[in-house]
Amino acid sequence: MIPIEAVIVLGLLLFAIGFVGVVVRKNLVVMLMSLELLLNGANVILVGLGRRLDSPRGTIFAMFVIIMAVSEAAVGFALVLAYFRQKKSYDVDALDDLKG
Amino acid sequence: MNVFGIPILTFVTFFPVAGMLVVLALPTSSARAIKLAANIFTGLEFAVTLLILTRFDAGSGEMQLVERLPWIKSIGAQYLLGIDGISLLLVLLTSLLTFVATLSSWGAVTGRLKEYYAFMLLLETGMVGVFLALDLLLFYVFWEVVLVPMYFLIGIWGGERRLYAAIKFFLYTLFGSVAMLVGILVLRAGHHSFDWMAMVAAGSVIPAALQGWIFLAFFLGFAIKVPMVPFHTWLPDAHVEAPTAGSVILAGILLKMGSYGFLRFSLPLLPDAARRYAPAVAVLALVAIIYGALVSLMQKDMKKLIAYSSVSHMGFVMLGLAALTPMAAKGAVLQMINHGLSTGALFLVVGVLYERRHTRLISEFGGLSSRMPVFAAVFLIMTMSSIGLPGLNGFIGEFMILMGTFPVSWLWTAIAATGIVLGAGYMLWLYQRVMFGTIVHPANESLKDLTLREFATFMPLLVLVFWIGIFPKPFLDVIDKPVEKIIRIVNPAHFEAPR
Amino acid sequence: MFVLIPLFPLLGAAVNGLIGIRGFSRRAVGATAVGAAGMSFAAAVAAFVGLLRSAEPAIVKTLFTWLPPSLVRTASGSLASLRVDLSFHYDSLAAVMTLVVTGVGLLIHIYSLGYMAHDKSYARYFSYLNLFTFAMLILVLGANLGVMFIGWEGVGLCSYLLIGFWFRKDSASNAGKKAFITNRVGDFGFLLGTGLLVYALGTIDIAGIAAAVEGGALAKGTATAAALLLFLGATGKSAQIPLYTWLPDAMEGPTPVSALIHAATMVTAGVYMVARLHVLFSFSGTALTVVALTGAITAVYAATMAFVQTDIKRVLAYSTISQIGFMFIGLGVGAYAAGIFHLMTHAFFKSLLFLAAGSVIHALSGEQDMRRMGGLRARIPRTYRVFLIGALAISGFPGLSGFFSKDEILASAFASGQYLVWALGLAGAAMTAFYMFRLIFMTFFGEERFTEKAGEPVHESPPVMLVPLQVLAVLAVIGGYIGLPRLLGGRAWFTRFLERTTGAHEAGLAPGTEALLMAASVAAALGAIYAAYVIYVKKRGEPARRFAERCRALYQTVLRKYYVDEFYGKVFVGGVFAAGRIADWIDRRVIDGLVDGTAGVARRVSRLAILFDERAVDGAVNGVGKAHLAASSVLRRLQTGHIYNYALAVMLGVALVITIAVAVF
Amino acid sequence: MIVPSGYGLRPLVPELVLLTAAAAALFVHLFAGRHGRRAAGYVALAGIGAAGFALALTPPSAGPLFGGHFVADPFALYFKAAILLAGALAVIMAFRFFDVEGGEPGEAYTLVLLAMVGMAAAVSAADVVTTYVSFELFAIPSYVLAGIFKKERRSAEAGIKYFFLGTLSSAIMLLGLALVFGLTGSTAYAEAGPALAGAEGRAVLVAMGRVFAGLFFKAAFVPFHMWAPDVYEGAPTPLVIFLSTAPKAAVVAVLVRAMTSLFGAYAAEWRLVLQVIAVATMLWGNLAALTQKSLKRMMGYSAIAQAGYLAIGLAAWGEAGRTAVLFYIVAYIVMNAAAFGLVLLVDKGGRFDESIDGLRGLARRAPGAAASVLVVLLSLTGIPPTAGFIGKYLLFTAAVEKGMILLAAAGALNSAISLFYYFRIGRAMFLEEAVSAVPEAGSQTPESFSRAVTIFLAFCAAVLLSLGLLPTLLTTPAVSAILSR
Repeated sequence: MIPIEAVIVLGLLLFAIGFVGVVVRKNLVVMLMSLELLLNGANVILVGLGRRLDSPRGTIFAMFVIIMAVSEAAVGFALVLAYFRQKKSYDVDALDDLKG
Repeated sequence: MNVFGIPILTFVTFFPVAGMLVVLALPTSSARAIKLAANIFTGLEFAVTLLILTRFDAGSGEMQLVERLPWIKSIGAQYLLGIDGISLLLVLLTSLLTFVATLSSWGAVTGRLKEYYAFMLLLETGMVGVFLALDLLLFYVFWEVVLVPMYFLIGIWGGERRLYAAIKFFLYTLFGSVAMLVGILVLRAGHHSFDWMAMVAAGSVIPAALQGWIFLAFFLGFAIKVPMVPFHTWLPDAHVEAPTAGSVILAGILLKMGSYGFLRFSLPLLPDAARRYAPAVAVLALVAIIYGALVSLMQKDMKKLIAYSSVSHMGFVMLGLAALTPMAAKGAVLQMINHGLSTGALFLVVGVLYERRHTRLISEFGGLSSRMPVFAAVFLIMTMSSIGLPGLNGFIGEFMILMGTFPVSWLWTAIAATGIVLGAGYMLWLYQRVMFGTIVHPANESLKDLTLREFATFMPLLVLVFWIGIFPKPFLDVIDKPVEKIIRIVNPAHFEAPR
Repeated sequence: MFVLIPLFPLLGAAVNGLIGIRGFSRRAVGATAVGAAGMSFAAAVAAFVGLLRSAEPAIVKTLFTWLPPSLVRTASGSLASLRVDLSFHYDSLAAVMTLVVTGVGLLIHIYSLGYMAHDKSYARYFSYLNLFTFAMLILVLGANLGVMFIGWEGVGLCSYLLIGFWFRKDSASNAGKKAFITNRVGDFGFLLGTGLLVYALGTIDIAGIAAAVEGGALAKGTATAAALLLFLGATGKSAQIPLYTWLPDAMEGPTPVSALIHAATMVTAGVYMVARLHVLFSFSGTALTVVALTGAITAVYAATMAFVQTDIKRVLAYSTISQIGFMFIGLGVGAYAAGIFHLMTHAFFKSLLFLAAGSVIHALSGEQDMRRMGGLRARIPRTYRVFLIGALAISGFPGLSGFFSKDEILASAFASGQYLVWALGLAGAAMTAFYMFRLIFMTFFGEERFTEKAGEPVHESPPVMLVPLQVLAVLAVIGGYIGLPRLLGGRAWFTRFLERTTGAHEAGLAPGTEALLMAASVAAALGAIYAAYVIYVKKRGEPARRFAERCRALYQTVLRKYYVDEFYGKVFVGGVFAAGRIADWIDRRVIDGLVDGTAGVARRVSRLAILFDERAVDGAVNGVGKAHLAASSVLRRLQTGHIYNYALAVMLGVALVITIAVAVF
Repeated sequence: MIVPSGYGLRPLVPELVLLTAAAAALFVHLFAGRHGRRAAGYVALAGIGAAGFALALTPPSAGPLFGGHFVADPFALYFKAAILLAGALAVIMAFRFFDVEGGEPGEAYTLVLLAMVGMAAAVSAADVVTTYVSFELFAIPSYVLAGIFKKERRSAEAGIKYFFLGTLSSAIMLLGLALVFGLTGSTAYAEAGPALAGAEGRAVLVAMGRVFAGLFFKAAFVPFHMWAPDVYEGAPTPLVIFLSTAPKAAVVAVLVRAMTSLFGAYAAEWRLVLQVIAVATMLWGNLAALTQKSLKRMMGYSAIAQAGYLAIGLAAWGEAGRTAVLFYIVAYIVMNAAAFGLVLLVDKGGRFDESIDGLRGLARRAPGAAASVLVVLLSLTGIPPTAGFIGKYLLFTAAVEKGMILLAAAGALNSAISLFYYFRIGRAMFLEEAVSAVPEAGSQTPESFSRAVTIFLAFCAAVLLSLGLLPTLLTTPAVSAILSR
């Protein structure tokens, strides 16, 4: 059996990679993918914990998260596309009309 | 006692709001009707405040005609109004000066009449409420209600730098009052009540150290309002820019809210702290007396001069309160009234000149006595009242403050008395420069003396100036018991039998 | 009954001031004012007669309570209830004063009818004059320091108004202001003295103070302090060192005013007050010595300045200061009756002198400089005669009123053993005689140095002015006989009458000594007159001019009034103004500056300058405000608009929240 | 997993009504076409009204329903009512906005209703899974709402920013919730709470920090607030009314529930956190608002600062603190609706002037609206006699009673600072004259005032005034909502 610590570390790693992706990458689509990574990191932890605690709730929770992630991704893409139509760019640095 | 089925204190407080609604309902085009309505309402308000006298027991030091209704049950705030001699005099002063100020606006204010009179009437409600509220939260509500109309009175109908002056006034006082609000909250946490009477009855529940903090918070609010040096710089600006009526009310009543608050709340509710900090307050008051007088001396603008003289005079009031003796405190209360009358009148005096010449610079005038003899007489009487000529009202207050302070500290008395000398200096110099000499400026040649309406606005003030000066007994009798009651709480040692 | 005395002038002032000023003819105005003064005098006489008949030493009449009682914790720790009534007190001292005030006042009212006949503000003048009489009577009759103070300040106000009566002249309005403010300095002492008595005794009732002092309730030190503070008030009102400088300037007022207020009545209020509080001053002792010394020094000091003045009224003004010094000598050596006696005789001859001087000025159409007079003896002989009587009286010429009163003061001073005071007094008396006759000789003798203006020939004054002069001349001659000393076969009636109030004072001099002293002062006076005659008539003023040239520095110093006015101007007035400027600067720059946040930091935030125009910067108004705005622009820079910055902020927040939570855990 | 008999789906009726209304609005939008721009809005409004009616009829229940996932206690009902109020105000203003600016509002109405379903569920959530799901349920429509206005580039930017940061923060929260589950083996608050009390403290605090981070983000507490000004500026104004009020109400309810049930044992820790957050939020919001030129952005910062006051009440906790929070949230909704509604008052030829200067001389041109706005400003500043004052007052009192005098003082000081910028509006309206009273020929399109917005503002002012004078109207239900828990 894989120790729970390893599962959690994996999840956190995924989460961290996702976070760094959101912060560092300048392409909106890549950032979107990073977001998915974030959520999946959390999912790994949830499922791992569910197994460890021998409780179905972890998995159930993770399934809810997956559903939510899907709809989030859909909405996210829609927003990015709408933006692309106006600016012809995926560059996040262009997003600074609103500031100050 | 009821008026139209409404308890009289409530009626007195909210009657001006009714007036405001009437004024607002009138069509904007009918200027005359608006003016008339406003004057009638302030006049009636004065009449109704006089009506209080019929049911008022002058011999009692307790709160009378108390009206109590639950207001915000969850925090124990009540709608609690009551009146004692101190409040009575101040309410009468308020309704009188508001009436006078409204009357004086008849020709002086021309633009945006409806808003002007609406704000005036709203202001009156706020002021009367401040002097009648016995629930601290209610007091605070009225205290803040006063701010807004005054802000607009200065900001809309004021002089050149009105925007600056208005926001300065608002900010200063708001900073002071939020400090006071925190003080009120802490006080309430100690007493579990906002009820002034209950708090007084409960006595010194709050530990002395905490009292000190609350006292400071209250003091900030009151000292800014009074104003005491070094919180006073909003006052000259506000006065210079405010329209005449605004100045009259500002100097006549608004400043009294500060000293009234100090007497009504700081002293009896925080007796230990008050005892401890009274000397510091007194020293600040002395600084204000001398400092205000010195700065007055240097002013070139009449209104500014009188504004700084207010700083000096209110210093006397605060000294009288901080002395914690019954005589000085009574003198201070009377001095509040006196200052309201004489300084209010002096601002009207300046207003008369301003309306004719559209300047307030002293150097623009000179030699007016020969053109405006009646005006000269009125101005002289008010000048004398302001510098405390015996036989006029100003003296009584100053005399009682000085006599009451002497047993506490001869040095305070001596310094304050220096202020009287300086006071004569700047006021007489002002009078000399404006009224005496030959007419230099050609525009002054054709000045008209007071009109009948203008004289009528001065009349009640003149009568009171002499009345209080010669026969102050009715006024002093009314405040005797309530003031003594408060001083007894703060400074019981003063009343102990001799050892 | 005696309460009616001040009532009439009050009514007169009110009628003339409220109605007369608008609608009355000159005749009606005059009739009202003089009628009021006359009725007041009649009432004073009636009251006096009543007092003579009555066995009571004093009558007290309380009208109503002025200041209702207040608890005062006194120095001894006991609780007193301080109440001030509007009450009046009539005794022999008050009787003398009321008679002098109303009597001399009446004459001066009559004189004014002529003197002011051509003035535009006739009604205003008489209204003020009546008001003054009223205030002075309140001062005299007040039964406590509070009521006394009403009168005290009231006469100050009237003095202010009357000195500055011709307000178009800057010198007049300046003089009025100076008088008022100098008096205020004195009032400072008066108020503090009153405060000290309140603290020490819990009463300001004069009878009460006396009773308490006699009952031993007052420590000597306290008594001295209170007495000296009150005396400071007296020096202001009575123009003694150090507060005398206003009186010469006060000559800017119309001459009858100078006569009434600045010679006969108001300036003696200080004397009256000390006499009124004699119990306190006597008890202190030290205070009494100070009074005597102040009086003596002032008497000589003021006389020196009278030597060099060329303005006829200013000579008389310095003379007044000097003479009041004599009165204080009398009080200071305990001879209260003598001091008051001199007060009375001085009122006669000094108002006579002033009014006569007014007549001279009137004759010369406003000329006041003696260097442009001379030889008037022939042109206005009636005025000359009364003037001479006045001058002789003030010089202490035997048989005239001044002789008796001055002599009594000097004798008492000698008897008290204060020889220095006596010597100064004697010197002062001689000097008085000298400068008075210098004045007479310069004005009425020698060649005519004036130029007659066309259409305004030198003319004798009308009867309405001369009659009061003559009445006063008679009084100046005979006024002394009511106090004729025993030595000269008199019964010292005046002294005994006053001693009903002030208590007995025995000079205790051997008749021989007394005669010797009398001879000395007569000799001094006559010698001084002779000297003046030699210098100013025989040698036409040559010695004086030579002296002035030889001792130029000294002469200039005296002529410039010892530079005291300059000194006061620089040090006190200048000091106050300097302080005022500093305070004003502090106010504008420091306090408002702090508040406005003139701090450079805020200024440098350039964006603000663009955002807010300097005229209406609601935010920038306020100091704290500017700092806030600076903070605000920093915050705005943090808000970059970039997602990754925001995301970092979120992570930072998470770290922050966890750190805080774990830190407390 | 037993549903208490007699209940059935009754507690869910309000949510179901909203859901139905959302579907109906979508249909109406699809079939009414361009002629019925407002039709979907009317449906939405009717739906909100019906949901309110249903809410009034919903019997409050004490215990949890649906296996501990859901509670419908008076506390939840109170917040649901507040959310309905916020939605209704937003929908009303949306009529005005889309009338002038054009665009396709039908989707917006649907999405508002859907988001409200999520919020209503979140308020009732008693299980971490429910909490997360309902959170996402209102978060996702919110992102779309922020970016919905295709005509406006700033709107798309707002949507993207909100989306990325929002998703990031809910992922962080998710991690926290997962940790809670890991530490306790349970997802229901009722079971997890007691278990957390006995668990390893530091781990719990890490979990708590993450959960709170997600909540604070939605509430726009500093330093999680960075998205808020941008989104508030970029999103269509009526939707800003919705986005700046309703989510905060929902979040506050969730916070209160989490604080009591989940992390009740760690009160000392979260109270300190909230104190710091409160001060930071008030200061940041107020200071940043000072130098704004755009009315809308200034009000965005004002909304942040106002949320800071709420945090004072949460930090103070206790009955008084929670009552204050409940009172203030309603006042906050009304004040904010009016503040942003003001932006919609003056229409300058098909556009709204979002600058403060645009309000110059308003008192002369539209005195009624100016007077109402004045009341709103007083309330925002916290000057009596308005609801804003009573609300702040209650918050500060609660803090003082817990000995947090400095916190109250900071709040009071902040309300004084806020005067600076709120009264820039007052000054512009009353003390200044319009830049050019006479429009130059051709260069300026005549402006028009909306009667509807004027009435709207007057309504808000009236509500604020009456709550200021008679606060018992609201404190009584608030207290009973608190005590029921």
